[in-house]
Amino acid sequence: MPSISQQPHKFDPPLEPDLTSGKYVKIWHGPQHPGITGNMSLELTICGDEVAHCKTHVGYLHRGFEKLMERRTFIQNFPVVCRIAVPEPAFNEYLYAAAIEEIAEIEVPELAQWLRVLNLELMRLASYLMWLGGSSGSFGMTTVYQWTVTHRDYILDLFEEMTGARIYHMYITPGGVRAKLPEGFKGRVLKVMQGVEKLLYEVEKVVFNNHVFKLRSQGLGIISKDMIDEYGIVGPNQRACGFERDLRKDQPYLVYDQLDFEVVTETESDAYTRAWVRYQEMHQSVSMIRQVLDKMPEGGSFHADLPNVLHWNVPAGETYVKAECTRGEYGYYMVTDGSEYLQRIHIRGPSYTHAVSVMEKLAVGINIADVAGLMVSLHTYPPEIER
Amino acid sequence: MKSLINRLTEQFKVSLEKQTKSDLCFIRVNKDDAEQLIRHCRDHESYTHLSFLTAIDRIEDNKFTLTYLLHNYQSHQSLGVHVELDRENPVMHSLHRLWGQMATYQRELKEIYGIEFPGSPRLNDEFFLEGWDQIPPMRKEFSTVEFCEERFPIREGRQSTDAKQTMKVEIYPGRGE
Amino acid sequence: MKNEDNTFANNGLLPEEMDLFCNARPVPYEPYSIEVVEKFFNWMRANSLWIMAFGTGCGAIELNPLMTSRFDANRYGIQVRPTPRQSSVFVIGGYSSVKTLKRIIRSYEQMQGPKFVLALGICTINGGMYWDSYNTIKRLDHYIPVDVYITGCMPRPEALLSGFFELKRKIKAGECDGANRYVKNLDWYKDNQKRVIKKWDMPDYNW
Amino acid sequence: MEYWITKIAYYLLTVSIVMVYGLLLSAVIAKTMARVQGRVGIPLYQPFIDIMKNFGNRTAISHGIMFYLGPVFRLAGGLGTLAFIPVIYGSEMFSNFHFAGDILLVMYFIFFGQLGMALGAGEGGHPYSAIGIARGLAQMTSYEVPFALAVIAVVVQYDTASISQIVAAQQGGFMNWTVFTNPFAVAAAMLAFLGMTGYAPFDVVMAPNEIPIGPATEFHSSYLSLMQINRAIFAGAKLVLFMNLFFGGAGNLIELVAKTWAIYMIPVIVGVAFPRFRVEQSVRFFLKIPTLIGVLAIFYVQYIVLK
Repeated sequence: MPSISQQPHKFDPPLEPDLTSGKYVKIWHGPQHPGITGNMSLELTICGDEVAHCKTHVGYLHRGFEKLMERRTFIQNFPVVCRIAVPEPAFNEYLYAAAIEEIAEIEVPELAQWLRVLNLELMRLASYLMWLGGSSGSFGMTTVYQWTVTHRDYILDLFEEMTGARIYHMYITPGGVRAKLPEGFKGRVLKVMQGVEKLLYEVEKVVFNNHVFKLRSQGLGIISKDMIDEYGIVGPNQRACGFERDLRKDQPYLVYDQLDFEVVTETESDAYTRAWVRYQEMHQSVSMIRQVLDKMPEGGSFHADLPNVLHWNVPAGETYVKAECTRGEYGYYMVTDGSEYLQRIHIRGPSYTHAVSVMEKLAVGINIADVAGLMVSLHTYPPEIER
Repeated sequence: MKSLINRLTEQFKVSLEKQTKSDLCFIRVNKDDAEQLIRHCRDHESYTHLSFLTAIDRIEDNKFTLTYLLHNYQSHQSLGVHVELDRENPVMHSLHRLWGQMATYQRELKEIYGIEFPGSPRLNDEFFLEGWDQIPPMRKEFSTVEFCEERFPIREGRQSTDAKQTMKVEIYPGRGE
Repeated sequence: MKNEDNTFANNGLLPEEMDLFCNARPVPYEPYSIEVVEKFFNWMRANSLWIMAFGTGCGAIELNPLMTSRFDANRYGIQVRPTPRQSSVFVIGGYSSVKTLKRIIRSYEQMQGPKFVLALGICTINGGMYWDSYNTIKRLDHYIPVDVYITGCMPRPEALLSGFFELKRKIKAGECDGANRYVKNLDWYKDNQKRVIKKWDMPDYNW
Repeated sequence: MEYWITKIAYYLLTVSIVMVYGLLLSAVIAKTMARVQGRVGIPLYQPFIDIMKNFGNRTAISHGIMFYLGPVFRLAGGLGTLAFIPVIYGSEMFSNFHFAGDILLVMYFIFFGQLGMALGAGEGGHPYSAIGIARGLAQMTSYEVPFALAVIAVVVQYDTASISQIVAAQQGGFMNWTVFTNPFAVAAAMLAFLGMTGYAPFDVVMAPNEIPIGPATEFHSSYLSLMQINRAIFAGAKLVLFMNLFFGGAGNLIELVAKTWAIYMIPVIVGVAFPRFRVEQSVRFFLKIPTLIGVLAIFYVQYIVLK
C-alpha cells in the first residue's frame, strides 16, 4: 500500500522561489527582532513588500524538558513543569498534577479545586493582558503596551501574595494546592479586577474603535473554516471562525461546570476578530474570578494526603489530560510504568501548530509590515513548542 | 466508545488496550493498517482533530510505540492509536497527507528519536537541535548527564547531591522509611 | 583557525562566501590617554545604557515590567534598541541553548564597543536547574565575557534594577573591560565556542 | 567681508541655539509621552548624554565612503534648511542668509537630507535599511504634495517668495496670521507636518516592530550622534518654518519657544494615541484629503482672499 503518491497535495510544502532570479530577497525575522514574540525566527523570502515564502525556525529555547522529567522523581518535576510555558506556568502545574491524580487516583478536595480555578483564571487574565500589550505594540501602539503590562504586574502581585512567587509559583501540587488564601485577599483581588475592567474599557476605545487599527488588522491572516481541523487550530483562533468549542464547556474540568459563562465566537476569523474574541474572554475571566470568589467554600481542607513522596511509586498507567489555556487545548500525555520515575511525558502546546505550520501557510502573500501583527494575532509562545 | 471499538474491530485488526476514562481509550494496530484506520476514523468516525503524535521508547521490550491521539469534536471523545515499531530500524509510513501539522510532528520524531518517515516533507531539516552529533537525545540509552559532563564545563564549586537523599536526610528527617 | 598572516581562516564558510566576510582579527582598544576624558565618557556610558532587544531566554519576560510603567527603567537612561550596532548592553535572559548561543555570539560581536554583558538567572552562572540538560550551556563566561551576574530564577525587576546600578558603578569605575578581555583571549573563547557549537557556518569573527 | 564674518558667526549662534532647543524639545516630548503612558520618563538632559555617549563609542566596521557621507548629507540638509530661514522676525542677529525666494531653496533642502541619507543607508547593505529607505522616500514624496500646495497658496496670497516678507505681511495682530486668513493652507500643511515629524501613525520609516529602526540600522557611534544632532536641528528648522509661514513668526525668543512648542504638540498628541499605518496606506492618506485641502487653499486664495 503506497502511502505517498506523486501528484502534489495541499499539505505538501510550497516550492521555494529561486533566489538567483533576482526577484526575491531573503530576510531573517528574528531571533533578534523586536517584532517576534519570544525567541524564534522566520525565514522570509520577500518580493518587493510582499512575503513570497516563509519558513519557521524554532528550537532556540529547547531544554529537553521531556528528557529531564524522565530522570526526576514525580515530586521533583514540579519546579520543572512550570518553566515550560513562561507567561502562564499555572496551566502546566495544573495539568501535571491532574495527570498524576488521574493515574494515582487521588481525590482532590473541593476547596482546592476552587483555588485552582482562581489561580488559572488569574493566570489567563495576566497572560491575555501581556498578549494585548504585545499585539497593540506590534501595530505601533506603545501606549497600550505600557498600560496592560503594568496591570499584569498588579496581578503578579496577587500571585506573589497567594503563592509566594511572581512568575514561577509551584502552587498547584498533586492532591490540591500549597496554601490557603491569605487574610483579606478577596478584597484585593476585587480591587485589581476593578482596575483591569477600567483598563479594558479604555483599551476598547483606543484600540478596537481605532480606524487605523481596523485598517491594519481587518482582513489580515484569514483562517478558512477548512483549515481548523486540517491544521489542528484550537482556542480563540478557532472560535474566531465560528466554532463553539471550549474545553471548559465541552469537557468541564475542576469546577468550571458550576461557573456561568458562554463561549465567545466570531465569524470573520481575521486578526481583528481574533483580538476581539480574546478581548471578550478577558471580560469573561474577570466575571469568572468574581463568581469564584463568591461561590468558593470558606473552610475545608485544601490538600489531600499523599503517600510518602520520597519513594512514591505512581502505578502504571497512561492518560492524556487537557485544559483550555489562553491559546487553546494544552495537553499532557503521561505514561508511567509503576516505578518512581516517568516512562514518558509529552507536552502538547497549542503554539506547536499555530506557530509552525499555520504561520508558514498564512504568512505567504501578506505585506512584510504585517508579519509581526499576524504572528501576535496567532498568539504563540515559543517555549511550549520546543519544550 | 465501546460501539466505536466494535465498529473498528469489524474492519481492522485492532485490539483494545485500555480505556482509562469514559472519553479516552487506546487501541493498538499494526503499522501497515495504521494509515487506513486513522483515515477511516478521520473521514467516517469524525475524529477530525489530531491532538498530537508522539513516540514512547520501550527499551525493555525493544520497541518504539507511536501514539496518534485523535479527538472527536461531536462526542468529545479521544482515541489514542498505538503503533509499535521495531527499535532497530524504526520506519513508519508518513501520514503527512492527513493533517497539515503532521509533517512537523514527524520532523520532531525523526530528530529526537531517529524514527524514519519516508516521504515526509522537510524531514531532515533541523528542528530543535543544531549540529547534533550524538544519538537522538530522547532515546533511553542516551544519558544526558554523561553528555553534559563531557561537553559542557561546570563552574567549579557546584556540588549537586542526589535530591532524594537530601530530602530524606535534611528536609524530612525520619520520614524516609 | 589562524592563518600565518594572523587572520582568521573562516573554515566554516563556503568558498563562494569567503570574500563576503572580513577575516581580520579585532584589536583591543586603548582608553583615552587623558584620564579626565575617559572618566567623562565612562560617566556618559553609565548614564545611557542601550539594551539590545534580544530575549534569549525566559528571563526576558521580566524585562517587560522593567521597561514599562511599574518599574520605569527609562528614567535611568536605560532604553531598548533593536539593532546590535547601536546597543551597548547585552542582557542574556537566563539559560541559553546551544542554538541560541550561536546567535548570541554573532550579535555580541556585532555590537560596537564598549559593550557590557548582563547575565540574568542562576542558569547562566552554573546551569541552575538545567545542570543536566543536553542542550543548554552551563556557564556563560566560557563563551562571552560577563560583567554582572544577577542570580535568581527568575530575578525580579527590582533585582534587575540593582544589577543595572551595579553595572553603572562598574562602568564609572572603569572596571568593565569585557570587550577587551574578549579580544585579548579570543582564541580561548573561540575554542570554547567551537567545542560546543558543532555547526559553525559563520565567520570566525562577525564584524 | 566682515559683514559675512558676522553673518556666519550669527548663523553659528542660531544653529547652536536651535540645536539645544531641539534636544530639549525632544526630551520634553519624550517626557510628555511617558506621562501619558503613566511613567516618569527620561530626564531632560538625556538626549545630550546619549549624543555624547554615541560620540565616544568606537566604530570597528566600514561600509565604504558613501556610508560615512550619509549622516553628513543629512546634517547638511538640516543646516541648509535652517540657514535660509529667518528665525526671529526683525532681529539682525537671528535672520540668517535670507533673500528673496529663499523659501524655494528651503523646500529643496528639506528633500536634500533624506536623499543623502538614502544614499548612505543603502551602502550599509542591510535589507531593513533598503526597505526603510523605500518607505521613507515614498512617504516623503506623498506628504510633500500637500505641503507644496500650501506653500504655493501662501506665496500667491502674499505675492512674495521671501520668508521674511511673508512674516512681515502677517504682522499686526493675530488676525493677520495665515492660520486665520487662509485656514485651508494651514490645514493641509499641518497634515503634512504630521508626516514630516514621523510620529505615529506615520512612523513607517523607523517602524520598530516591522523593520527595526529602518535606514539607521547600520549606523552606530559617531554617525548616530550626527544623525541625532541633525534630528534636533531639522525639527527646529521645520518648526520655525511653519511658525513663520502660518503662525505669524516670532518677535522674540519667548514667542518663538511658545509657538514652536505649541505646534510640535500637535503631532505628539496624535502620535500617542494611534497605531502605525502601512506605507501604502499612509501614501494614500496624504494623496487624498490633504491634497484636496491644498488645492482648495489655492482656489480660496485666488478667488476669495485676493478679491
